[in-house]
Amino acid sequence: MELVINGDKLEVPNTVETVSNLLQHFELEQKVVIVEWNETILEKGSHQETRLCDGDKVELVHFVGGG
Amino acid sequence: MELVINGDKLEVPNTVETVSNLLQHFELEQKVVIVEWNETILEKGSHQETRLCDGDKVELVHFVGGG
Amino acid sequence: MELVINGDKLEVPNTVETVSNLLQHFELEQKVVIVEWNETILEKGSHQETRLCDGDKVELVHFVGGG
Amino acid sequence: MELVINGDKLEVPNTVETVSNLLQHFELEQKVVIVEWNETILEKGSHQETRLCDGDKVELVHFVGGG
Amino acid sequence: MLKIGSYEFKSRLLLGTGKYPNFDVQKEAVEVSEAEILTFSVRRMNIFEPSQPNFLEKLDVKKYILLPNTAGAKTAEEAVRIAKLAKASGLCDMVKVEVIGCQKTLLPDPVETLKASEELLKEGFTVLPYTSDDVLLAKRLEDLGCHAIMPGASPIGSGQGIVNPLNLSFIIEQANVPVIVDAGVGTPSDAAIAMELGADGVLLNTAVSGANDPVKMAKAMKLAIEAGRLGFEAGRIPKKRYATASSPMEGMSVS
Amino acid sequence: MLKIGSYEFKSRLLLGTGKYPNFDVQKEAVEVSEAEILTFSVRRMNIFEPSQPNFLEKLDVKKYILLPNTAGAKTAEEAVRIAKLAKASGLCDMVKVEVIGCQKTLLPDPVETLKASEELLKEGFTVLPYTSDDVLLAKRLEDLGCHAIMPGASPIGSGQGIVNPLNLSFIIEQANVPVIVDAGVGTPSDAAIAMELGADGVLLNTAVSGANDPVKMAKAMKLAIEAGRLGFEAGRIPKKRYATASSPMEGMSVS
Amino acid sequence: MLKIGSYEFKSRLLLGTGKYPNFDVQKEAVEVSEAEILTFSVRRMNIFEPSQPNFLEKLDVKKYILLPNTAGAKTAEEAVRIAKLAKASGLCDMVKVEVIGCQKTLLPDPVETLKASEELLKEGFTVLPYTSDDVLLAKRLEDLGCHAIMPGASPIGSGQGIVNPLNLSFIIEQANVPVIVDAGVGTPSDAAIAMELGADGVLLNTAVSGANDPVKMAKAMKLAIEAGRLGFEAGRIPKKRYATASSPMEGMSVS
Amino acid sequence: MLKIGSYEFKSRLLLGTGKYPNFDVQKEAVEVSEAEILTFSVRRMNIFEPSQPNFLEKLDVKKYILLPNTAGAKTAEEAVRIAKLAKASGLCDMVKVEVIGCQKTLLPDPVETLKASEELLKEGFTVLPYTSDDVLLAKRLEDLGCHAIMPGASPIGSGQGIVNPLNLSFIIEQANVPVIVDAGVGTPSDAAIAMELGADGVLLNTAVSGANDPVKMAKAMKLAIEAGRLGFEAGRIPKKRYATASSPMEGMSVS
Repeated sequence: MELVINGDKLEVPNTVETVSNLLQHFELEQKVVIVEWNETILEKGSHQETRLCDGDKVELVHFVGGG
Repeated sequence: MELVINGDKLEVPNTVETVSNLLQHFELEQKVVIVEWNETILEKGSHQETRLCDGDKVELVHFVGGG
Repeated sequence: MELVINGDKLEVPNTVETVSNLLQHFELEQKVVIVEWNETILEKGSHQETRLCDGDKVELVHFVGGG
Repeated sequence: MELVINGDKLEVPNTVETVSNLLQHFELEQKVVIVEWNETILEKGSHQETRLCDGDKVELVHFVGGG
Repeated sequence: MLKIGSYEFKSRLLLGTGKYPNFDVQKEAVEVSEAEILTFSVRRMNIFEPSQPNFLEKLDVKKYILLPNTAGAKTAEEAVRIAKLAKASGLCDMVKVEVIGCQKTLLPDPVETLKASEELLKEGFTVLPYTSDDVLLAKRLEDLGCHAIMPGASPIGSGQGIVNPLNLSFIIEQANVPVIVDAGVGTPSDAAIAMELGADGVLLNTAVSGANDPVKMAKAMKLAIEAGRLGFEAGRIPKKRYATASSPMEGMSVS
Repeated sequence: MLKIGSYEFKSRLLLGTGKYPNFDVQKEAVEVSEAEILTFSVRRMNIFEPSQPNFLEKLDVKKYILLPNTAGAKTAEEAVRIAKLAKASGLCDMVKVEVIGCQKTLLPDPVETLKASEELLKEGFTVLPYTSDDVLLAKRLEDLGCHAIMPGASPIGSGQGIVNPLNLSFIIEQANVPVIVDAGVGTPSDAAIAMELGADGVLLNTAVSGANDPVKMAKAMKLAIEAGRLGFEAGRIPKKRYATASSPMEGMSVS
Repeated sequence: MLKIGSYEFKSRLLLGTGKYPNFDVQKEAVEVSEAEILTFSVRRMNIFEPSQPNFLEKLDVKKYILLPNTAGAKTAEEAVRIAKLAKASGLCDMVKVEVIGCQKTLLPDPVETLKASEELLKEGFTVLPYTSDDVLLAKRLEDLGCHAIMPGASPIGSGQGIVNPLNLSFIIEQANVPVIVDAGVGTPSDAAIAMELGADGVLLNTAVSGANDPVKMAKAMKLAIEAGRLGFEAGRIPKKRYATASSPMEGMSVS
Repeated sequence: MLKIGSYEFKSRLLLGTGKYPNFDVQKEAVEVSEAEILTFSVRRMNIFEPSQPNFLEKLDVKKYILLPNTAGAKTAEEAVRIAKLAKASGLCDMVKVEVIGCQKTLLPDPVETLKASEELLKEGFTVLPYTSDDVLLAKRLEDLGCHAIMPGASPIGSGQGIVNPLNLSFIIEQANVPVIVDAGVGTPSDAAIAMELGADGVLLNTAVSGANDPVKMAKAMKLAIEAGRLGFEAGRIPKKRYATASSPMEGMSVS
C-alpha cells in the first residue's frame, strides 16, 4: 500500500493496516508522536481503530526545541 | 419651526426654509461651516435646495485647532 | 578643671585626671569612642597615661551610619 | 655647515648664515613656518638676526589639519 | 521633495494648530515653521457666537494643505464620519486617521484604525493613519493603500521623544510610502533623530504650541528637521567603541 | 553671541580641519559650516617637499580665528611647548589644551591638563582645555581662569554622541565661562542635544570630515546647532508619562 | 505565585528549549533555571531515524508544564492547526500563539494573532499570545480572554533587551491577566528590568542557550528575575537629579 | 572571590549603614544582604547622651569588615584626619576616601582625592577612593597604589543608576585592582548592569535604606549582584539588529 507520509510517497507492507501498525512499523510506538490522518488530527486513543487506505495522507509530528 | 441643532432643540422663524436660510439666520454664510442634515452630510452646493422641516436634525461643524 | 570637648567649654571635676577618667566620667568606657587630645589622635592604649590639663582640647568621636 | 633639522643631520651650504637664509634655502619664506632654534622658539622678527652655527638644533614646524 | 499621494511638498514639517497661546503667536509660528501642511480637528460650532474668531480665517488657506484629523473618534465609524464632514468643506481631501483606544495614553486602536483607513481609501481620500510603531501594523496599513504611515514616537503631547528608534527604523526600511513620525516629539533633537532614522517627515504640535516661546521653537523645529534630513543624506560616521584621532597621532619631538 | 576671552562669534560651531578627503571638499565644508573658529594641529614640516600643499594656504586666514590644539602632547610640558610654537606663528593666541592620557580612548589626563592650562594662562594665552566630563575638574579649570571649558561628549572620533548628558548639564549649570562640547559628536541630533542642554558651542571634526558627504554634513551640523540653541532658548515642554491631547478632547456627537 | 489560567507557578522564568549546544548542557540549564514552564515547537518527524534522540525524552515530563509555540505559522489557520497538533499529544493544553509577519524581524502579525487567539480560546486552549508592545493590541487580546499577554522586549534572539519600557509599563498597568515579557532579553539585567516594570514573568531562550556558558547564564537569569521581582515589590527610591547624602552632612570640626 | 588588599570576600555587595528607618530593619537588611563589608561615617559623639544607641553596638563586629568613609571632608587634610581617627578605633585599617567638591551633586574633587589617597597609602591604610568615572583619574589612583577604585554610577542617593556605562567599562578594562561601582544605584537591575560590565563589586546604601521595604530590597540587591556577576562570567549573546529564530524556521507543511 502506498501512503503520503510527511509529504513523501512511501510504500508500506500490507501488514500495516492501522495507524498503530504504522507507528510500530517505524518503531515510533514509544515516542511522543502526533498523527494527522487525511487532515484530521487523531487522538492517541483512535490510532488503533484508524484503518489506512492506499493514498492516505499521514503527517507524523513531534515536539522539538523551540522558544 | 423647531429644529435640533448640534443636539439642542431650537425654535427658528418660519422665514428659515432652507439650510442656506439657516446659515444666514445665524450669520454663518461667510464662515467655513459644514452641515449634516438628518445624518446626511451636505455638499456646499446643496444648501440652497435643502428644505428644512419641523424636527429636522442639523449638525453645524467647523475646523478648530488640532494636532 | 575646664576642657574644650567637641568644641564646647566644659567644667569637669578634679577627679578627672586622665583621658580614661574622662571617658568613665561620661560613661563612655564601654563604647567605641576615639579620642583626639590637643590635635593628637590617641591609641586606646594611651588613654590611661594621658593626663589632662586645664584648657586641653578633646575631641570624642565615634562611628555613625554612613554610605 | 651641519645642522640638526627636525631631528635629522643635514649639511647646508655656507651661504646659509641665518635662520632667514635657511628658510630661503628650503624655499619656505612664503610659508607659515615656525622656527625653534636650540630649544628657543623664535618670533618671526628674529629670523634675520639669528645666526646659525655648526651643530645647531633647528625645528621647523607648521599647522596641519587637526581637531 | 516629500510626495504624499498626488501632493508634493518642500517642507518635511507638518504642524498642528492646537493649543497656541493666541492667534498672533500661532500665525507667526506657522509662518516661521515654513510648514505647508497644517492639521485641524472638526468640531461642532458654537452657533450663538458666530463672531467668535477661528484660526482658519486668519490664514491664507490657498498657501496651505489642510490635514483634518479624526480626533475624538473611538471607532472606525466615527472616524469615517468626521473625515467626510471635513471633506464636505471643499477645502481638503486628505485625512489623518486617528482612532484613540485609551484616553490615558491616547494611543491608537489598531483594529479600528485599519477599518477606518480601508473605508476612507475606498471613498477616495488621501489617507494618513496615525498608528503605533507596531511594524506589521504599519505594513498592513501600507498594503491597504494608505498614502503615508504616521507612527507615533511617544504619547501625544508627552514630549518623551523617540522612545523606540528600532521599530521606527524597521517601519522606514519596509515602507514604500512616506513615513511621517507623529506625536511625542518634545525637542528639536527629537525631530532630528526621527529624520536621521530616515523618516520622510515629522508631524508635531504641542512641542511648538506649548513651548515658552512657540515662534522660536517653530524656527528651531524647521531647522532641526532640515538638519536631520541632511544628516541622513550625508551619511553619518560609524559608531566606534574606542577613539579615532582627528589630529595626526605622531607626537611632537621632545627636543 | 558666543564670547570667548576677548573674542566674539556669531557661530557656535567650532570646526576641526583633520582628515578631509581633499582640500576642495574641506574648503567647501568649512564655508558651508559658517564656522568662525577652526582648529589645527602643530607638526614638523617635511622640508623636502616645500611645494606640498597646506590647507592653511587655501584659507583667507583673516576670516577665521585659528585654534591650534596641543594634540600629540602627553605631558603639560609638551603641551606648553606646542602652544608656544603655535603662538610664535603670529597667527593666534588661543589654544585648545589637549593632553591625552590613553592612546586607546584618547581621553585627557586631568592632572597634566590642569598643569598645562595654568602655565598657559600665566603666559597670557586664551585657554580652552579639552577635558573629561568630570564636574569638579571643570570647576577647577574655570577657577584657574580658563576662558572656556571643553568637556568631551564621548571619545574623539567615536561618533557615540552625548554619553553623559547629566554631567554635561552639571558643568553647564556651574560654569561662568562658555562650555563647548568637544569630541564624540556623530550626528546633527547629537549636536542639537548638546545645545539643548545649554552648551555655548560644539567643536567637531570627524563627524563632518568622515561623513560620506562632508559638505552636506557640515550644513546639517550648522543647522542642528542653531536649532538646538533656539530650542534651548525657546524652552521645551515638560516630559510627561501620559498623553496630553493637542486636539479638543470632547468627542464628536454620535448622531 | 504566578497564575496562568488554572495553573500556578513558583518560578517566574519561562524557558525555551531551542538551540542548546547539546542535551546534557540543556538538561542542566533547565534544572538550574528552576523553570516550571518549557516552550517547544511542533515539527514533522524524521521517520527514518526513529533512534534520533529528542530532548523531551530526557525530561521528567511530569515535572514541567509544556508550552508549545506555533512558530512557523504565518496565518491564524496554520497557528490553530499547530496548536491542535500539540494538544493531541495529550501532554498540554497551553499554547504560545506565535504568528510571524516578517521573516527579518520575526515580529508578530497583529491581525492573524488576534484571529488565532480568538479561535483557540473558543477551542478551550489556555492561550498566551506573543505580541508586539502595541498597548491597545494587548488590551484587545486580553478582552478576547487570553490567559496571559506576552509582549516582546525586542526582536527574537536579538539580545537588545527592553527597547521600549514605556509601552511595557502601560501594558502592565492596564492588564488584569499576567504579562510575560517574551523575546529579546540578552542579559540578566534585561530580565530584571522587565520584572522591575511589574511584569509577572519573563520568557527567554537564546539568552541562555546562546551564552558561552548556558548553565551559568540559566542560573543568572533565575536570580535576576527573582531580584527584579523583589525589587518591584520592595519599592525603589525615587530618581533625583541631584544627590542626597547617605552619610550625615555636618562636616567634622576642623580643629 | 573579591580580593581587596589583604582581604578576601565571598560577597560582592558593600553595604552602607546610613538612613535606615530603624535599627531592627537595618540589622535584618544587613543580614539578608550577606554583605561582608559595611561602610560607616565618623562623627563627634553627643557626650550628654551616652545611652543613645549606636548601630555598631547591635552588630557582631567580628563578622564584618568596617569601611569608614571620610564623608564630610572637603580637603585632603580633613579626609586624612578622619581616616586616622577611624583607624585609632582599632577596628579597621580600610578607608573609603571621599572628598566632596560640590554640595549639590556630592561629586568628588579629583585633586584632593588624589592627595588624600597618596597620603593615606603612605600611612599604610588600605585605600578605596570614591571617584568620578574619569578614566585617567582612575588610572592615576591605581598608579598611586590604591587597593580598589570606586567610580560613581551617578550622584550619591540619586537612584539614577549607571549613567555612563562606557567610562565604567573603560575603567574596568584598564584596572589591575578591583573596581567597585559606588553611588547612584537605584534598582537591582542597576546593580546587575554594573556587574555585567565586569565590575568586581557594588557599594550601595540609599537604594536599600530608602526603599519602601529595605529588607526585601537588600535581598534583591544581593541576588542582582550575583546574577550580574554570573551573567558576566557566562558570556552574553551578541546584540543583533535583526531577529534570530530560537525555533526551527522551516514552517509546518500546509496540507
